[in-house]
Amino acid sequence: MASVSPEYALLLAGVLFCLGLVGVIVRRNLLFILLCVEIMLNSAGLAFVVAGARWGQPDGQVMFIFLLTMAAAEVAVGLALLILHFNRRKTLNADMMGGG
Amino acid sequence: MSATDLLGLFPLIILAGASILVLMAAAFIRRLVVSFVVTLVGLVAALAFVGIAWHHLPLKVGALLSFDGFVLFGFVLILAATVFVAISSWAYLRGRDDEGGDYYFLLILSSLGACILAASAAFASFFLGLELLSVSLYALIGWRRERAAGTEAAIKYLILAGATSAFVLFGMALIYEATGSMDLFRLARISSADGLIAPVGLAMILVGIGFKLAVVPFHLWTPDVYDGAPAPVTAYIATVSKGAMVVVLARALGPAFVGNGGVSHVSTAAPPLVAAGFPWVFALIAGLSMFAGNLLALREKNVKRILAYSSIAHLGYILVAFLAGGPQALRAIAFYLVAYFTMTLGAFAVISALSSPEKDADDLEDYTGLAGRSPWTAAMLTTMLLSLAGLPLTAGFVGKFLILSAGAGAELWTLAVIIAINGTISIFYYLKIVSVMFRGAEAAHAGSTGHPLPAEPAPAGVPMSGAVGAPLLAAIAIAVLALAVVALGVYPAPFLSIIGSFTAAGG
Amino acid sequence: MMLALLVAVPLVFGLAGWALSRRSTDWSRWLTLAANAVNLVIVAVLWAGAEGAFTMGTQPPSSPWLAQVRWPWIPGLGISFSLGLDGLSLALLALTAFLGIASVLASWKSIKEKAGFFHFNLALVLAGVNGVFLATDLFLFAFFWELMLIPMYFLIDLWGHENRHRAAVKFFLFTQVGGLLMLVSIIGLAVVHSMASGSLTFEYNELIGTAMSPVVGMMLMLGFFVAFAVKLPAFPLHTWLPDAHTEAPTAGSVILAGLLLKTGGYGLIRFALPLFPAASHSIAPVAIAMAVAGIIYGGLMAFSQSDMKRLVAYSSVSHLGFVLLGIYVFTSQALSGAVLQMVSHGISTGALFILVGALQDRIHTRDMNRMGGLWKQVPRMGAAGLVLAMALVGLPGLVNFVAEFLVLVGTWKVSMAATVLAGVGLVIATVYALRMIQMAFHGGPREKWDIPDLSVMETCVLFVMIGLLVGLGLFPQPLLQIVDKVVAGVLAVIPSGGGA
Amino acid sequence: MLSWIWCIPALPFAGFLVLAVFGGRLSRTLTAVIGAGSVGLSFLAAAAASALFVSYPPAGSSFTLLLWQWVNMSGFSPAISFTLDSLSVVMILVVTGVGFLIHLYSTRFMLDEEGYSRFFAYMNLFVGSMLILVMAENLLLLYLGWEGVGLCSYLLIGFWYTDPENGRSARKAFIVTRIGDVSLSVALFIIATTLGTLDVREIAQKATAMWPVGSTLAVATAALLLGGAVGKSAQLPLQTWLPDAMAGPSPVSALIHAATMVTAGVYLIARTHVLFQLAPAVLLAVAIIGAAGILIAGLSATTQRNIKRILAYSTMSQLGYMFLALGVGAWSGAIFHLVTHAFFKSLLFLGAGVVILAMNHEHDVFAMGGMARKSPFTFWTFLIGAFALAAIPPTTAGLSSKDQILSQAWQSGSAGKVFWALGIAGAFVTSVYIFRLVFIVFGGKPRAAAPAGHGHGAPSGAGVAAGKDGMQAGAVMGLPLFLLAVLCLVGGFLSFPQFLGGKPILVGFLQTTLPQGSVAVESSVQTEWMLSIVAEAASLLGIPVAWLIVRRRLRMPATAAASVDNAAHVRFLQSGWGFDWLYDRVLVKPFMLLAKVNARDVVDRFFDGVGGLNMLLSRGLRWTQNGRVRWYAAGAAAGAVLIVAAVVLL
Repeated sequence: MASVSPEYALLLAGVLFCLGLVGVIVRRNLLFILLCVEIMLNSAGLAFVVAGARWGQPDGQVMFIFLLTMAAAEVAVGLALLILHFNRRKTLNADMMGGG
Repeated sequence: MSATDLLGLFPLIILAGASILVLMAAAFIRRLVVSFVVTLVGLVAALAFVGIAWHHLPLKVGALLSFDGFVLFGFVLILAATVFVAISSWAYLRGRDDEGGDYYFLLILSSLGACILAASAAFASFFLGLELLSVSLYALIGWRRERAAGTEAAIKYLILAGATSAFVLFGMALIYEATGSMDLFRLARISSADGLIAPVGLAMILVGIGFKLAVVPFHLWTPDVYDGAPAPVTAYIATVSKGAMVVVLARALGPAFVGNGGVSHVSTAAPPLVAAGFPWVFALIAGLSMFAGNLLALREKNVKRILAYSSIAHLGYILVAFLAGGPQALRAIAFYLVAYFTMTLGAFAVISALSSPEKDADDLEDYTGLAGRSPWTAAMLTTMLLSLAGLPLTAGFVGKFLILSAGAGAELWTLAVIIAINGTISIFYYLKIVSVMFRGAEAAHAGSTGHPLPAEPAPAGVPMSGAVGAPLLAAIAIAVLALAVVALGVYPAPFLSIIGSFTAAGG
Repeated sequence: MMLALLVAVPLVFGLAGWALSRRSTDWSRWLTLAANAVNLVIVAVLWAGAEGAFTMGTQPPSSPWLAQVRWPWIPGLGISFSLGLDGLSLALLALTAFLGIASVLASWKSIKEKAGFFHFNLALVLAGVNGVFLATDLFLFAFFWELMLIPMYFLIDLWGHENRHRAAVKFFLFTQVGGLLMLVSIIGLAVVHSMASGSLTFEYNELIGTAMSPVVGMMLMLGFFVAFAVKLPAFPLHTWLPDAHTEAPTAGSVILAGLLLKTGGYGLIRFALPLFPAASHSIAPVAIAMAVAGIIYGGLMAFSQSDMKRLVAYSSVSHLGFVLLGIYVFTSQALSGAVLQMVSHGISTGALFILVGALQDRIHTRDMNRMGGLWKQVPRMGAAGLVLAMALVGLPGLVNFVAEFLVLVGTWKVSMAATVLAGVGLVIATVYALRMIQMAFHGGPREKWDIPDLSVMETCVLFVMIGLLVGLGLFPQPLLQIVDKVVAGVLAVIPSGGGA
Repeated sequence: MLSWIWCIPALPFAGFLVLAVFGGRLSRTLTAVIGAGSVGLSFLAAAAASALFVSYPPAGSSFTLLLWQWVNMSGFSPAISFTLDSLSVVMILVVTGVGFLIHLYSTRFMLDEEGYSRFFAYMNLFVGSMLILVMAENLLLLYLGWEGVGLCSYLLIGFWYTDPENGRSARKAFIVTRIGDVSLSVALFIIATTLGTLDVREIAQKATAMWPVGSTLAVATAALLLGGAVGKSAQLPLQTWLPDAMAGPSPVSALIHAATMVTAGVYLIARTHVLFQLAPAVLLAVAIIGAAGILIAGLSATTQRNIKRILAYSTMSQLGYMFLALGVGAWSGAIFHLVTHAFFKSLLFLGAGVVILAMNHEHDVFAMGGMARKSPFTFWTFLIGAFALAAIPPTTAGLSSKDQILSQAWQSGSAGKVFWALGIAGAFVTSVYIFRLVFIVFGGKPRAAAPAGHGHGAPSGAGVAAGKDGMQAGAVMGLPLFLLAVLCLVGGFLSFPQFLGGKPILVGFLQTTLPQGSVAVESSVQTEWMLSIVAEAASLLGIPVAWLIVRRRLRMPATAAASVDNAAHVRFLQSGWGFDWLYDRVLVKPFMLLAKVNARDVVDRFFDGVGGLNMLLSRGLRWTQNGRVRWYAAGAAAGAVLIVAAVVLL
């Protein structure tokens, strides 16, 4: 069976990453922004897997595991904060946040 | 990996243990004091083990962690800073016994992360430390649930940290893909030979680093987060998280700039990374950070935000030394870190001493006539500010001098002049705070208005009234920091030699 | 050892006075006064020694220093706490101690709030100034140089007049940018030297004569030049001075005009010229142009002021133009004249500020449009004002004349145009000085003032200062003698400079 | 033997110090005693010194007293040292002698003025400085005295300081002379740098040795010295200050602006005659300036209304004679005229002072009249002064000195004839204006009743007294008038023209210091007779002319008189040929304008701009801190892109 050349996979990861990044920048809803961050992280994870595959090492996958747990933790805290925020502001519009 | 190598791990293990212990203790005795004491013990113990590890350098823990003098120096810095933050937090959190446990738990955890970051030798550990630090910071920043700014600051920090760490990870992946190595120290040897991907990866890693260091153009979050976070946590962000990252940077990429002829003339003989135009990137970042930070602060009325902006500029200064490369530069960086830690911690310690979770004393008006109300406090803050401004008799002066000499050594004349110009600009807003403090001070305290000079801690220094142990301890802490600032400024010779031994040992 | 004392005494006494001022603010006054008195004694002793050295020739011809102190400070960086005394330092140290006393006495009554802190700052400035005049380690010099600023800033910012905050910051920023550029140059010089010799040091005596390429030399020299030109102040960089002088309290103005400005001239003579002879020589035309411009422009500005303190401030710009001129024509007469001018200007302008301050304490304005005809009210003030105005004019018999004449004689050989233009400046000086006397003391009274004349203490202070002006005006030789060796030494290193 | 001459200037200085320090607390009598006494003693000392000097002439006919080294540097070492030679002997005698008489007069004249002690302090300071000036051995010390007298002149012109006008005149005097002083000081620079000395005697030797006649340096130096001289001596083009200087009290005008200070310029040129002889062109310029001054000032004098301004212009024109004399090389003649002029001009001023007091400080001549009857003594003394000024017998003072000048001019080459003619014309004009003054003031009856004294203080006792008779102004004021009148009558015999059987005592004495003069040969007796007759004729002719003018003017109805006064040429002459107008337009106004527009330092605007720029940048950057997380992310992303781009491209 013909394996996909790593370049393409890497390209896919890159595209995913950019999608996530664009999402973070353009989406207004904090929840979606959070999701986009997750997409970026996962694209990185994909890249690791690809790289690991290229060198035939497990490290890539190990990093991916790491990454997943970390992402989970991040999302957990993030959602908690979002709930706090929503309770106070009754909105998740990122641009409604103060500061500056 | 031998048994002795484990010595290096002990500080980390102890920290981890301490964090659990705090949580347990808090579960049974919901007293702030308890969690505080446990934390303090844990930190001190960790420090002690650093001392032990010092005699067995260099140490390695698998491929993940490696300890040399500079790392231990970073440990000491981080742990000491945490101690001071813990102390001022104690005074700050007074009356919030039921939350103390979690707070200190997170504090220790983030220090643990910082230490791992500093000691990391591989992508994995680097990433682990980074996230450990970040995640616990999210919670700490948003600590004051009752304040919208806190939560929002936390959210902003979380999103940006998440995104940037995604950058880091992707960059790592790229480098791994290109070189097949996850060794952190491999970064310094990246060259065009590794193809185009590797440098791009490094660039992406720099994004993450730049975010943590809050340098242009990754600095935008700084004022909001500094403002939203509780004063002690702000101090922590300003010092520990940046310090750890500087240590990593110096370890991982520093070697690339050794013998770097400087931006002035990029020689092909220079390390490949230099040839790849990274010096220009760093130079640009450094210069922009200095200008942006100082200019932004000019019109600012919020003290915490002013310090946020000034921290941007200070990191810019440090980058100049980093760019210079070589032992000279390492010494400069180390000393400036210490100076920066001391004066920043001191400044924030005063701020938190004047603040409470309900209301942080961050408005410039809050400081009007402080010299009259509580002279010693004003004296301390003045000392810190003058040191941040880099005036003589303080650590800041010597620090700036060292950085300039490092820069001059590498013939980074342009950056040196930029430092000089920015030093002048910064004077403006530091003096603004000082002037406000001394304005309208009642003549009652005439004789004893504060001034940057060795001022032994006195009960007069107790900023707030009422509380017992915590404020006193905080006051002592402040005084110690002030003393340190002055001592470093007046007679830095012995300390410089200490740093020398640190940076030299097992490097 | 004695040299270190010159710095330490004001520091210690000032601290003590500040600490004791909780009991009674008089403590701080007396102690600051005592500190300066002690310094004056020390200087006198050193001076006597110097005279001896000159007459007996006991001073080793090899070393230009009359006395030296050198203690290790930051050996890792080749920095040592090293002080050196020569004729130039001696003259200026004497001036410092003297003006210190004068300024304390002048503000004896006028400073009421935070007197302890005030005198502490005063003492600290003086310590810094002494340090600047003594330091022979460039790092130490920069250290003291910056150290002077902080207390001066407080003096202006806390005890100044209406716009004190702005003036204080302006003063600080101007001096700071110069100071930092100088710091960069100092480091650069040390680096260049260490590249050549392999040893990193900031010791003046070792750095002197460091060989460097013209470009590098010019760059480094400019760093120093800017710092000193700002402090002096030279023409385009002078604008901080009127504000600072005007807003500062009397003592502050005295110290500023009398001493801080002198550190600029001192720096040029001590560092800029000997360390970078070639570069200094090539920049001389610019400096001379700046000097002449300053002389005329300052005079013109002084004429157009109605604020008495501002007038005096701008007159300083004009008169320090002579210092700059005297330094950069590289002739022995001119250089000696420049040094003499520093001293004479210190005394005369200091006295003027004391007088104006006394006037302001009484009528609470510096606006000359509201004065007039005060002579009838306060003849002693009027007389003092008249003499000091004549000092501004450069009337023979006062030391200012000797100084300016020497500078101009020295300049004539180098640039006739500069000499003539400076002469025009003297005419302008007459114009504004007489205008000041006319508006303040002569003419009809514009408002009804009922004010006391100079108090006994003020009279004594001014009398002594004027006496000094006259005395030095008729017997300038001792002063010229003491700086003679320095002048010769400096000119010796200037390429084709010794046109004496 | 003469080593004590330092006390000649020291005495007045001592008087000044005492008066300056204790002035307020001393009684008027004591003040007067100190003020006049110090000068009197100084006069005695001077007299004694002169006597000694004449009877035992020191070697080289000059004596030098070195007090101490002022500045001692390589190539520049002026000393504080006095010198006594015939020139300075004559000068100190004039300064102290006339000075003492005027002090004496002032003790009464100023009796009712405020600041009595201040007045005498200034006067003593002046005499001291003037003595320094004339005794100085080197030019730097001379310069000290030079500036000192300038200061005193300023202080005394503005003595009545409450009137801003006086302040204006005083400042004008100081500043205008100061311009000359700068020129003088530049001359000093040249001498000091090229000849390496400021000692007059050494200058003479070295200059003759180093500078060929007419060499650039010599000419430049002489010209610059001349610049100083014209400033002090109120000659063209720096003469404008003298008429205004009359704002001072009359004794001041008499002492400073007639007898002594204004002659300092003449003295300076005589002192440095060697340099001028090396620069014939400049010497010619001196003569021309003098000749022009004679007529310009004289004509202005004929139209003035203010009695003191008339005398002021007269002084300028007489100084013109001295310059003419110097120009044609009649060195000693110039000094001789200086002496006699000191006699009669101070006499005239003091007399005018009495008149002014009598008129309660009225200065307008047309408001006066009939003074001859009111105070004969004043009239007679004043008349003698007038005769002396117009060089008409029986007075000898003006006669012999002016006669010498004119004859010297006649003999000095081709241009000499022209100068002589101008001098004659000047003589005519002189007698016209002075007798115009005499006729108006003393002739006829009192026109305006003396108006209530404006100016200073109540109508003064002295004034009232003088009103009845000058003599009753008390011996104190009368004696000086009398003595000066006597001097005017006999002063000429100091060196009476030889063809009249006189002896050139003074001139001969002076020639031990000053050169013989351009032409050594005394021309034939006939020529001498002819010349002096012509001169006398011119002077005498002036009297009737003046009489006619006055009669016509006084007969006129007021309107016509006014129209005459407003006639263009009259106003032109009254304004002193419009020099003030010119300088005001060319120098003063522009300066004022410049000062006005730039009152707020333009340079500072630049630095404000720098500050503003920073603030602007700050504002701009703060706009990026808008608190929007998406924006922040975008910023970071952009940064990332940039870095990657940099890495990829570089």
